[in-house]
Amino acid sequence: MWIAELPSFIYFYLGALLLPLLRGWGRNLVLLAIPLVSGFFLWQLPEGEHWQVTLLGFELTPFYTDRLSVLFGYVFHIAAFIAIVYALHVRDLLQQVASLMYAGSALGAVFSGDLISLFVFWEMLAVTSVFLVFARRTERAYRSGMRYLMIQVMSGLLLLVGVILYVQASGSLRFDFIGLEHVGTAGLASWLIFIAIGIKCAFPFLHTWLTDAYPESTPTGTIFLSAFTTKVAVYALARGYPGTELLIYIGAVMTCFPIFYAVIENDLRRVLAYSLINQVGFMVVGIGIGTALAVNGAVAHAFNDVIFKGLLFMSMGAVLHMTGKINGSELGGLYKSMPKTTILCIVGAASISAFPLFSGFVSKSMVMTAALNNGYNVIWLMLLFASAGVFHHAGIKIPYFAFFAHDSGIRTSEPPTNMLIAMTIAAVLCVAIGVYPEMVYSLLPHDVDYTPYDTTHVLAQLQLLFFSALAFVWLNQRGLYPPELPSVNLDVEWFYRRLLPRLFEFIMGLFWSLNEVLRQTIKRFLSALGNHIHTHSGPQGILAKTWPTGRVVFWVAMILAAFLILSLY
Amino acid sequence: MMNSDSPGFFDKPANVKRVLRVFYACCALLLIMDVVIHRHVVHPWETLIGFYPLYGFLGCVVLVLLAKVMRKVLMRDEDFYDHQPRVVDLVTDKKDGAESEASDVDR
Amino acid sequence: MILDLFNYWIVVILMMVGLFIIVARGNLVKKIIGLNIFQTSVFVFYISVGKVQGGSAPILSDSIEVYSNPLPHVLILTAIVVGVATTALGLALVIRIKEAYGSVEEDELQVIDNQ
Amino acid sequence: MLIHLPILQVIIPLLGAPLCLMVKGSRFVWGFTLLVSLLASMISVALLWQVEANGTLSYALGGWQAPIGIEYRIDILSAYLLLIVSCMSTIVLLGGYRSIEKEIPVSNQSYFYVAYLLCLAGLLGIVAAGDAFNVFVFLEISSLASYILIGLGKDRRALWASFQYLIVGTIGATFILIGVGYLYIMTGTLNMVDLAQRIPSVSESTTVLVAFAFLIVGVCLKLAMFPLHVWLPNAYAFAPSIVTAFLAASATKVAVYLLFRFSFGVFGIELTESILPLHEVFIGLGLAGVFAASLVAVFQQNIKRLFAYSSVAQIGYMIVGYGLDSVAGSMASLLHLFNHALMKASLFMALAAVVYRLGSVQLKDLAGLASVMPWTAAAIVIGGLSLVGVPLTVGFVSKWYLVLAALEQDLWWVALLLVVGSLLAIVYVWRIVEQMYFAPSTSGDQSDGTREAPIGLLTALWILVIANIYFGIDTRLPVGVAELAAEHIFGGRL
Repeated sequence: MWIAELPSFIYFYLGALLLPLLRGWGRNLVLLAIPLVSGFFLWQLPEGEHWQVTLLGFELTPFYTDRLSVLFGYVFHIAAFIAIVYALHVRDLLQQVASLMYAGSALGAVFSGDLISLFVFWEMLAVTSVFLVFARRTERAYRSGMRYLMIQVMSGLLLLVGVILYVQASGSLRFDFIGLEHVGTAGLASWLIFIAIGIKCAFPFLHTWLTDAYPESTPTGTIFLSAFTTKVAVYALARGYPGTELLIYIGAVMTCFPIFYAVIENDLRRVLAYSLINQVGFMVVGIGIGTALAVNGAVAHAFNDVIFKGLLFMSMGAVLHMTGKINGSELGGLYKSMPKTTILCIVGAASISAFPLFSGFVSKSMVMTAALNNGYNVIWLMLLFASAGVFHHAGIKIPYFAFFAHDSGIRTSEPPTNMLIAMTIAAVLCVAIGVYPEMVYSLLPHDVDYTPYDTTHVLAQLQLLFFSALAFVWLNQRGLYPPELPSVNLDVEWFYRRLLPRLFEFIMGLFWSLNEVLRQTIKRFLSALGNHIHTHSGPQGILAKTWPTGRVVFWVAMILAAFLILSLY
Repeated sequence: MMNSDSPGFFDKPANVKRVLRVFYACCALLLIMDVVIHRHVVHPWETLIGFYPLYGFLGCVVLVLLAKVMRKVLMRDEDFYDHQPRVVDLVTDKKDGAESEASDVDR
Repeated sequence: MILDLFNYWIVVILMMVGLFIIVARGNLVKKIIGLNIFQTSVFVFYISVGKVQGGSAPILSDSIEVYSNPLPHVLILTAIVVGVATTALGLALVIRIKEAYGSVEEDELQVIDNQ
Repeated sequence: MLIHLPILQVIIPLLGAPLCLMVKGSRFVWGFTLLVSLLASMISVALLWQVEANGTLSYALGGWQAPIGIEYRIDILSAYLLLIVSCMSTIVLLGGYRSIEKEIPVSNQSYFYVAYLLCLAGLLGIVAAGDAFNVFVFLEISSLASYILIGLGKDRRALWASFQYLIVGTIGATFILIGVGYLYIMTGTLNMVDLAQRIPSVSESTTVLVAFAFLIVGVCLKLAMFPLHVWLPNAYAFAPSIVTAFLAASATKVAVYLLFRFSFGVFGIELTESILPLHEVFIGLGLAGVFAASLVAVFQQNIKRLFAYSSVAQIGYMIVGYGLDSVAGSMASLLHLFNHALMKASLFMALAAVVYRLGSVQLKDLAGLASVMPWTAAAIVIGGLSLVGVPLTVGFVSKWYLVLAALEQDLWWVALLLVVGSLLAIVYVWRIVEQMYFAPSTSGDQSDGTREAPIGLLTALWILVIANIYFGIDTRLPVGVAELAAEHIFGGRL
């Protein structure tokens, strides 16, 4: 295997190993070079299996490329590069190493040709990304990170069990179409894998790790986080479960419910986290429909989403970096001191809202058209509603409350040049893809026979967007728009952040009041057990002390006797 | 670069009004185009004049109003999750709580 | 009947005596003596096994028909050498222990070590 | 020349031993010993290669054919063990020079190397011999040499540990001698292949069962199976560091070999299985060993003693594999034998480095070690991970196969306990890691001149550490050979 055929994750992992040895410019150079070099080699590489190893008797294919995975490979390289540029001013080894490892793990996951490699990178994704949350180095971020890690590891465990059962039932390690139609063990396995992917994909009720942890990460860490985990899950769905009808409904719910939360959420990065779920919903719907057009649309949307969602997170990160504030209630009027950031943010907002000539439009419309063509009318209406809603919260609310609205009195300046450069790259890509959609279309897994720019589409989309903007203006002028308030909005996480502890507390309280004796007994028992172990195994315990020779020999004789008796009778 | 102390473009109500007027004009134009331009449709509703504008407008109004209702149910203090009685206090013997090894499950 | 197997009885008695000394006596030298007795019992066992009733020493001669089995005797020569080596080494260790601890009584060693 | 390899394997270290006395200068003696050990390991590689290619080798000593003459018999199992023992000895010696120089007085160094080579010769002899009595003789040669080696420890408790080991070890060896005697009475032969053929015809006899009992108990004493392990912790803890590394990697392994050889090879599977609850007993004792010894290890303050107890626990795993009484179990056990040799050798070598610099192996003295001896500390971490059985280390591979073997027989509770037992290893390994990486250095500043271990020691140490990882990933060699050996011993094709 020549160096150009190394799996992409190797470059990232090696780079992460190299970082601690370097300082200053050297480190930045390595950081920048890795996605470029790795991306270049990926671009040069033909499709197929590039690396096979045998581990514990399993034939593993940790590096397998085809059109689907290569597309994700490209966008991950782009995202990694942009995010690295954005984070270039950061002098935190922990974040730098974690982000490289994280990006590498995402690449490893999408290039896994077999389920075991997929599992390994699945867990690596969880373990490496959590450090980007911890890196905020606040108590709040730490707790959030722990919750995030627990849920992610749970996803990994489900995947592991699913994979083991699936491999046992099907006899193949290959990561290929799985579907939910199996029966028996394979059926259970396919469901377990489905749920594992669903957790990472932020399915409804399984989504709270995302809205919980992403906004708690560092300004730069969130950029990495937003790019990889959910997209890896989308990739896994696109490979394992295309055409699964259930996904259409799940996806439709995912597009709709987060926008309600986004409207009333105060933390602007959390607003973006909710809109991330909403965007992933479009992809999930596309995969669920499963036709060539729909899957193309889903995958293309994933590609675009990485870039424009990254751009939005970057602009909010810049605001947080410069002002130290991120709540809509505390911001406003920043367009005066951060005009460039404002414009870049608006480009991102236009992209996510799917304005014609911006990247969101060329991919989202594919999914919508596919839903319509296949007769999913209700779903189509939900998606349409969600599109309007996206514009509402991500397209208008984010720029409006951060940069316009009432003047908060904050006076700051533009963010560091590297941040601006990163945002500019992303913005240019957003516009470029919007103008020349063939750039992305040529990469898609299925052949593309779709033109986004016809009058019908453009007009319909513009009408939808302008009139939802009109709704915003109208509501705002009438004072009906909910003001930004410092608050926490209850979500499913309430179950494990409030109900579960409270329940536990209640039960423990019951124990406390009703049966102190029981607790004392348990306590006494535990300490007795501890003492017991200690007396026997502790340094002065019978098991650990040096025995006199005589006793040793005596027991030898006894054991011989026991042995003789056992063997004779 | 704008001087940060001078009033910004949007600080003048006249400017805001002007922007809004342009915006309203755009909306009207788009609505008229619906009549003018012939379009191919898949779903019967799409033929209705003003379907997209109406759907976009109503959708958003409903979205915001529903969200406001939701807020009544869901909104809590910002530090809602931060102030919980630590379970450790309940698990441990309050008399010698400091020495207990019970784990803080809430963490 | 019992007397027929008296060599085995001797072996068993010697073995028990040896083991008992090792178990019951704290003095390291006595332990080595016990070990020796224990090993000797095995030597006796081997030698008596090799003896054929009425057999002569296994030296080739025309006049002799029955020979004792020489192999166990040869084996046990080796075992004796091993035993001697063990004894010597054991005693050497006892001397060193005496120098280091000032005692060859096991319970005293135990006390010194646990201090 | 090639056909004489089986005898050369044993005779070279045996003859090399007295020659050590003639070499002057500690560096030269060391070099000579290393050379001899290196020769032995080269021969063992050649032997393994030959056996894999041509099947079992038989060598008639002095031209007297078996079963009359003494036979040296190298089958795949023996070749595997020869490779482990000789290679471990070479690597340990390679890194051991500075440590030996520091821990053994100059006047005793020649004698040390004599004893070392004798011990090596004895261990190789046990494995190579095809004759039950020769096994006893070589066992005593290696044992006597190891009493000497242990007694050379600086701590005076080494003397007492050595003495205890001498008493117990001699009793164990004598038990084996008795067992061999009984077998000779019943079959009239000492050759193990011959024994295996003749025993089935007399297997009804009580004498054979008694022989079995004596042999197994004797061997279990030597391999420090759980209730018979008492001699081991002190012997390992107070012996010179290099000796501990060598013995931990080889002596108990050879005893495990004997257990397999006698019970499956000589007595045969049918007889061994017919002796009633034996296998349940071994599984039980093995698990008891895992738990009892691990628990003790958790509380130990002396790290050498801690790892000695961990050795007892790891031997428990091998005993469980043996007790499973199947090809898969035996294979896991034999695989663990190799892997455990790797991990314990690396851990004890690392401790040798620690002793060399700090002069102490008390847990509290390790505080902040990672900052002064990063390479050594990292080696301990990797060795410890291997001990725990973290994937991508050798420890994982053998435990994986062991669990599989247990599951194969639906003994899921055994599998579960094996895994839980590994968790205990996490506890005691973590205590060390915590102390090395997170505890503040006790010496205040690092002005006391403590620094990284000498380069020779580090080289050998890291060869072992890398082997720990390499064989954890590329498992073909050990798994392949262990599988062959297990099938060989279990198929009764001696």
